[in-house]
Amino acid sequence: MTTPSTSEIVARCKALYEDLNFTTAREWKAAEAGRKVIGFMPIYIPREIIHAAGMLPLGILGGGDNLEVIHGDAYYQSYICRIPRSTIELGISGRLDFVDGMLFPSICDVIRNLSGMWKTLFPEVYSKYFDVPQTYRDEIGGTFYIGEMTAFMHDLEELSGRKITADDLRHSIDVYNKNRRLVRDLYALRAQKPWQAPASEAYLVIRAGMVLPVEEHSELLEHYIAAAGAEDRPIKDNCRVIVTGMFCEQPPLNLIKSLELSGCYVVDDDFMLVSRWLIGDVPLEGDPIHNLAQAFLHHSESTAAKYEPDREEKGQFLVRAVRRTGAEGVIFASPSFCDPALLDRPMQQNVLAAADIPYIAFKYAENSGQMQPIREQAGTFVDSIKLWSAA
Amino acid sequence: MTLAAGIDVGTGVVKAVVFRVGDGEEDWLSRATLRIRQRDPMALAREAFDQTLEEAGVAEADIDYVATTGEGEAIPFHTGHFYSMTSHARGARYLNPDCRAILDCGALHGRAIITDDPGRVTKYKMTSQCASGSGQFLENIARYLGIAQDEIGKLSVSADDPEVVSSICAVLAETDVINMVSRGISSPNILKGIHLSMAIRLARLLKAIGVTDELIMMTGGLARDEGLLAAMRESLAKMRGVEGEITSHPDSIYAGAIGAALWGAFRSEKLAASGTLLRAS
Amino acid sequence: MKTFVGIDLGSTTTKAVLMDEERQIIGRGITNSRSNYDTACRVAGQEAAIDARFTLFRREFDADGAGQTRVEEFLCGLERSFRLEQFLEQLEDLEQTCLGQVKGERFEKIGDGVRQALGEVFRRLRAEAPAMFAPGAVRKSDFFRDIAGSRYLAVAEEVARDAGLSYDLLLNVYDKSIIAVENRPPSGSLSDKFKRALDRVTAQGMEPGEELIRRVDRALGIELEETYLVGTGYGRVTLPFSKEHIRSEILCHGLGAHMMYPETRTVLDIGGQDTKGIQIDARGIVENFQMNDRCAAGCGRYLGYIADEMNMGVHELGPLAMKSDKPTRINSTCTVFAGAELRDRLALGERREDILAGLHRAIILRAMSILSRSGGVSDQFTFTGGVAKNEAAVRELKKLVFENYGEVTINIDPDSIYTGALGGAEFARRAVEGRMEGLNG
Amino acid sequence: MKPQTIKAQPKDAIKDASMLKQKEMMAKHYDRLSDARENGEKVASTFVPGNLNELLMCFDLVNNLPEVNAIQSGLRKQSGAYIMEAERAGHSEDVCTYVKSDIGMMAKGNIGPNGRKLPDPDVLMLSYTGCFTFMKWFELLREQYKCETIFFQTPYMADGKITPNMIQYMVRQLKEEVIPKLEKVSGVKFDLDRLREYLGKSAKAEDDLVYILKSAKHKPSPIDAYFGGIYYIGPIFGAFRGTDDAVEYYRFLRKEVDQRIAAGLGPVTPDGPMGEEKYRLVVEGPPNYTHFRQFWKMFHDEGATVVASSYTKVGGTYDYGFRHDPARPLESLAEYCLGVYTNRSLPMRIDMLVDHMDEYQADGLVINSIKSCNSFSAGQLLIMREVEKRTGKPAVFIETDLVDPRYFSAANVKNRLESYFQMIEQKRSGASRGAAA
Ligand SMILES: Nc1ncnc2c1ncn2[C@@H]1O[C@H](COP(=O)(O)OP(=O)(O)O)[C@@H](O)[C@H]1O
Ligand SMILES: Nc1ncnc2c1ncn2[C@@H]1O[C@H](COP(=O)(O)OP(=O)(O)O)[C@@H](O)[C@H]1O
Ligand code: SF4
Ligand code: SF4
Ligand code: SF4
Repeated sequence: MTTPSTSEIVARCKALYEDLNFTTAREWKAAEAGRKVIGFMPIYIPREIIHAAGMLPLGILGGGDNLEVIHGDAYYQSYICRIPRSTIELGISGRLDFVDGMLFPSICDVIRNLSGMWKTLFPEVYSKYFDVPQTYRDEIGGTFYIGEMTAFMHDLEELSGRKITADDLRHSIDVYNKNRRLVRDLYALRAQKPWQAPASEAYLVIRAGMVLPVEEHSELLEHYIAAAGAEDRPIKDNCRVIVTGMFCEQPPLNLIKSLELSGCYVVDDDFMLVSRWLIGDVPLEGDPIHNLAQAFLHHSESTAAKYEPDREEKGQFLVRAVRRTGAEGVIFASPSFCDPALLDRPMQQNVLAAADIPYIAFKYAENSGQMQPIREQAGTFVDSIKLWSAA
Repeated sequence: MTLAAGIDVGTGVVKAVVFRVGDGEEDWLSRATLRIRQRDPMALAREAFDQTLEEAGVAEADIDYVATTGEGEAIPFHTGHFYSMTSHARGARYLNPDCRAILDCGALHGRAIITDDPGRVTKYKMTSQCASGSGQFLENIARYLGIAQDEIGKLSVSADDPEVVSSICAVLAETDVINMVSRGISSPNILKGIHLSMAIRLARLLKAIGVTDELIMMTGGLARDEGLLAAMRESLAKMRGVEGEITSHPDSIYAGAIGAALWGAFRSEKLAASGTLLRAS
Repeated sequence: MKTFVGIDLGSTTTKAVLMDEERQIIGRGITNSRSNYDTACRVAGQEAAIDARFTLFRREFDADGAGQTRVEEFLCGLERSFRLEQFLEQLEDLEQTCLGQVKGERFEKIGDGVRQALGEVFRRLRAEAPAMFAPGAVRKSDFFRDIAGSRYLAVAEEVARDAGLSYDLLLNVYDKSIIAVENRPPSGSLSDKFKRALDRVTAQGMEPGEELIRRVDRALGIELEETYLVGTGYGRVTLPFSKEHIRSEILCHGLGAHMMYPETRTVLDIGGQDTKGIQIDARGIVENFQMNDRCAAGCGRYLGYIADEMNMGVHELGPLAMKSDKPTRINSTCTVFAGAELRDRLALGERREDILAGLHRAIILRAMSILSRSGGVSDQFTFTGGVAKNEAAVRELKKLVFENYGEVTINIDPDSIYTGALGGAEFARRAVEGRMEGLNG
Repeated sequence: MKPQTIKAQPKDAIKDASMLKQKEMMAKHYDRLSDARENGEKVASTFVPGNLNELLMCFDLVNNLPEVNAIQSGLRKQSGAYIMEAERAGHSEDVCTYVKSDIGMMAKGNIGPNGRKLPDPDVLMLSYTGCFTFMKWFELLREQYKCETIFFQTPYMADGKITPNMIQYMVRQLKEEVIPKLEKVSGVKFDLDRLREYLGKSAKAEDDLVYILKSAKHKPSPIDAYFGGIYYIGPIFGAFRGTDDAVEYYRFLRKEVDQRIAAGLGPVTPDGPMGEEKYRLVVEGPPNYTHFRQFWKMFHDEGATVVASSYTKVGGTYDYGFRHDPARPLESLAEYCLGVYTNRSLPMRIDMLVDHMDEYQADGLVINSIKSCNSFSAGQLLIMREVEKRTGKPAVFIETDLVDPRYFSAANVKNRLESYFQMIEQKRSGASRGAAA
């Protein structure tokens, strides 16, 4: 069998991205009696537990710019971000009728309240607000988190009717360790040679992991990395930037393309953090739940949705990312009305300013149609870096 | 000697200029403006370009660099594209070398830019989302009041008791204005009120990017509007922290095109020096 | 006779309905709301009263049913002639006002030329007026501002070119005058205008005969007593009425829709600046309602901006959009950026009709959200307001209602723009009947 | 039309004795804050939901509530300028205006309602209950004050119940993080008996508060449980819970209410006593503070009294049975935090409003949706639907902001309220005719 070309892989991922009916997940479920699908929203969920229960974790990231939202607006005022309303639309329009459970991670009040709305609207479906500790001492936050994960595991056992063994979990951790390694490889490739793996492609490839079984997605990643790495693509006179703030509501694909069009090479971002939340491999030996908790408490990504106990550390992760990837600037792109991203932004900007790293900021919505202002701002940013860094 | 053309495709007006640059001289050879009003901006860009070529007496082939700005990214015959804020900043510096902050007021967007002494854009911000307080809005209201564009400024300056428009939405603001007419508020006071509410927004933009005592230059179509200029002065005077003076220039509408042409010439020389001058396809 | 008046002071148009004691609508009147609310109310009321005269004429003849076609022909002729008379009268006013503008330093040198040009423009306008009111003629709008405006622009362009004058200058003179003219309620006595209209009909060879004249006179003699008036609408707080004479527009729309279609349970009203979704019960009582928030995106004015941008009349948008079979996907319904989006898309080479169809869909999508917020769509569903006249909007609405709520009867009345005023008139009638609010008969 | 050019000077607001007493208490507290440095007292900043006042008192810390400062700025019409100041400093126009009002106030010299400078806090007690924004708010304050920040997380009551894991987590945090750090900052040793004593006083005041809230069941209701309620909850939500002052205030207030009940009187509003009680309403959501009096008047003018509201539960759900309990001091603090209104799941909030509608025999529900506040606002439209469905009573949805004057459109709010009252009226007369026929 020949390995597929980048354009073939990207085309497949694009089709998955555009499919608002989640056909592949439906097919996966239909393929064997008793299979179950658990939906989850951003930002992080231990997918290993769902996998260990023999279920498919399905990432629900809103409706994008192709979904016509008719009922969703009936549940949300105009000053609330878009992702919950398009998610409600997906639910009400029956596009999620095959989903056996929904998880609402602790990211902000909007998603938190959505968990209760889901219970009210779809009382027959299992749904859970997945609370995580914001304190990171083992005996305090750790104990609580283990308690929450264990309760969740019992819920899934009840749902599936079978026990989850420690070995099941270990196997799942192993599978996800591999997936995370590949995702990291892809990010490394892009940081090194952004022209080989443009952001708009990398985005689609990683996003495919939200709907595919993890094993299949790992294979896809392998193929893409190999194919993209081997391809000979022209190098453009672009600037290297990091994009941050997009960890929950997703930007339209056109926005990512517009950034590239206006002269940016995106070398790091915070799209779909769930796929690289845990840094490094989770150990396989020992108690798996304990290991997951340890990884969560001590080896996980920083983001606006997390409390930073150490004032000195606030925002430093961005500076480190800039140094690591050789970025020339940072673009804060946040969803309109996104409290976590927007409240955090001034603090992160101060840190960047202190480190003499240029940045700009703008807002978007998942269904933004007009890219002209965004191109203009990003373009000016690039112009100013380019015209003067050369001089 | 480098010949460079700058074409600024705006949302309201297409502007084009031709410059000859070299030996420390920047000669402005020709200029053209065409209002878009329901016409195809791309075709108008060509037309404006042709007009400037003719006026400058040069052939298209002689132009070393055709630089576009504004919404001109898709123009087939350009050499390179610069984004509006880059070009406006450069154009403003050409028109008034002392300015350090630039306020571009166009048909739909306002842009505030701040530059350092060497002319480098350091910070900028543009208005977004809502269109109340845009040039277009002012134009609509003026039409409704039966006032020609070139009269707006003069009338506004003569206002004695301006009535501020409060609505955040242009559509609702229109109703506000209609209400004012029916309450017998005079046109100068209405226009001045609109100018003031625009000025407050624009002043906020300036403050947001950290303008303090820099000389501020207005560019774009609305910079010609003396009423807006006066309103800007008033609202800056009230805003603590922004102390700089604000000025305009009769040719300010060309700032974007000028900046594009000058940057084009700069790039062209640099690229020629490094031997990589390509015509962008 | 006793009449009950409902006035709906909308953000774009002001509507009046005159009702008799039998709950029959005897007259409807409409005018532009822009400018002066007082005048708008007065004009709309007057228009309704004129319309009522024609109803009375018809009643006068219906009684014995003799010579129907001839009478109908005569009445239509009379109405057209009457409208023409009104038009000419306002045109005359406009001309005088325009001429009055020609003064001051701006006109010092060119004043005479401008005056001559204006004379020429109005001569041509007058000359073409009768054709506009000929049998079967279609007018761009019913408002003086729109008809006179569009013709003035066209004629002035020619005249300016011939006379070597600036077209902008003539436009400016017009822009300045039209507000003043609009803000003056039509002067002159009604019966004089009727008389002149009668003369015109006679001159056209339609000899009315004595009997006809006698009956017309008799109908003209009936006094229309304004027994009670209720005002509603966007501008109701500014209405020159006291509180007992004012009802919320939501209640009026609900009741009005109920009177037109008693089985109505859901009402959608899309006006100039607001979109309302209303649920009513079997008695026309409002159960729930939702309106758009402070953002005016996706309302009637949105179409107005688009029409301006495309240099078309609002009436022409629908038919053009109907030609599309694959609407462009448009997400932003910000009224002001609509023009920018339109230009963007045109520049990308998309077809005008597809973009327009997309814009219509966007409006209806927003309305669907508001409906959903108010409690969805139940049978029967009535669509009212200015935008209900737009066939492309109606097409999208029908599609979306079917997709989301299944088979539902959708009522759209050509006079649906009067729904709020009709509800107001009924509230007026009830007020006199001694029951403030509540169920009807 | 009548041009509204003649603006009558607003009459002085009419206040009853309890309001004056409360005002006095507040003034004293602000003075104590201003004098803290001089008097050698240390200051802790914290939030209303999850306010651990009794605990802070154990360490002799003076409680400063940034939220209450924001309210005060709103009432005194200064918040607009503060918010703008914060936006100029780079804060987005989209985020919570409470935060921005507070940040802007600091930027402008941190002048409190008494016209004097408020002290920098010695400790930020970040009690993270019911609102994600709190976390960012205190991270922002920490940047400013660079002082010790204690984080105390309350898990969300998503499934409508308190699990042992939650209580354990919170008690552990209190024991191992919060208390040791407070000891360090204040230099005062923790004394459990002292806490018990304060908790006992809290419970006493809470009993009277509940009595007052429930008095709204009378017809006419002697209190307004939203506009007036905001005054009533002030001491117990703020720096007074656990003090003798609070016990006394609520006893006083209770007497005042009893007198009104006996006289068959309605509440006192700033524009005079309530006339005939035409509508009884339940209100969900915080009020608008920048136009507080005007907003209240819109209800007063129509004869509408609020008989229950959810906002008066953000600092504790005492009418649902919760009392601070000296017998289980730390557990009861945890339960208190878990139970505050915004920490309750959406289904719980719906149940509560439905109960209020029945219990207080309300004619309808008013939802005042606050642009700033995701914690309250996200989901309110569903709440509205469900309450309508379950009670059969109509609801109305209005949109304003807590302290951002730009988002209060009087005409818009009035239009909706007016339509709403007319609708209730129309329904009533329809129903009575239906019954008569
Ligand atoms: N002669 C003029 N006097 C006053 N305003 C003008 C004039 N010409 C253009 N404008 C205004 O300037 C705007 C166009 O400005 P411009 O900077 O060209 O904007 P854009 O680049 O967005 O097209 C128009 O909306 C119009 O209102
Ligand atoms: N034939 C038509 N086609 C499309 N839109 C129309 C038509 N007639 C009127 N409209 C729209 O209807 C709106 C006015 O509706 P109306 O119900 O009178 O509003 P309001 O009550 O706010 O004045 C106008 O903004 C216009 O865009
Ligand atoms: S986009 Fe931001 S505010 Fe909206 S749900 Fe996601 S994190 Fe919350
Ligand atoms: S408020 Fe008005 S200008 Fe702003 S988005 Fe809405 S329609 Fe557009
Ligand atoms: S979001 Fe709401 S609960 Fe949170 S701080 Fe702001 S106003 Fe308070």
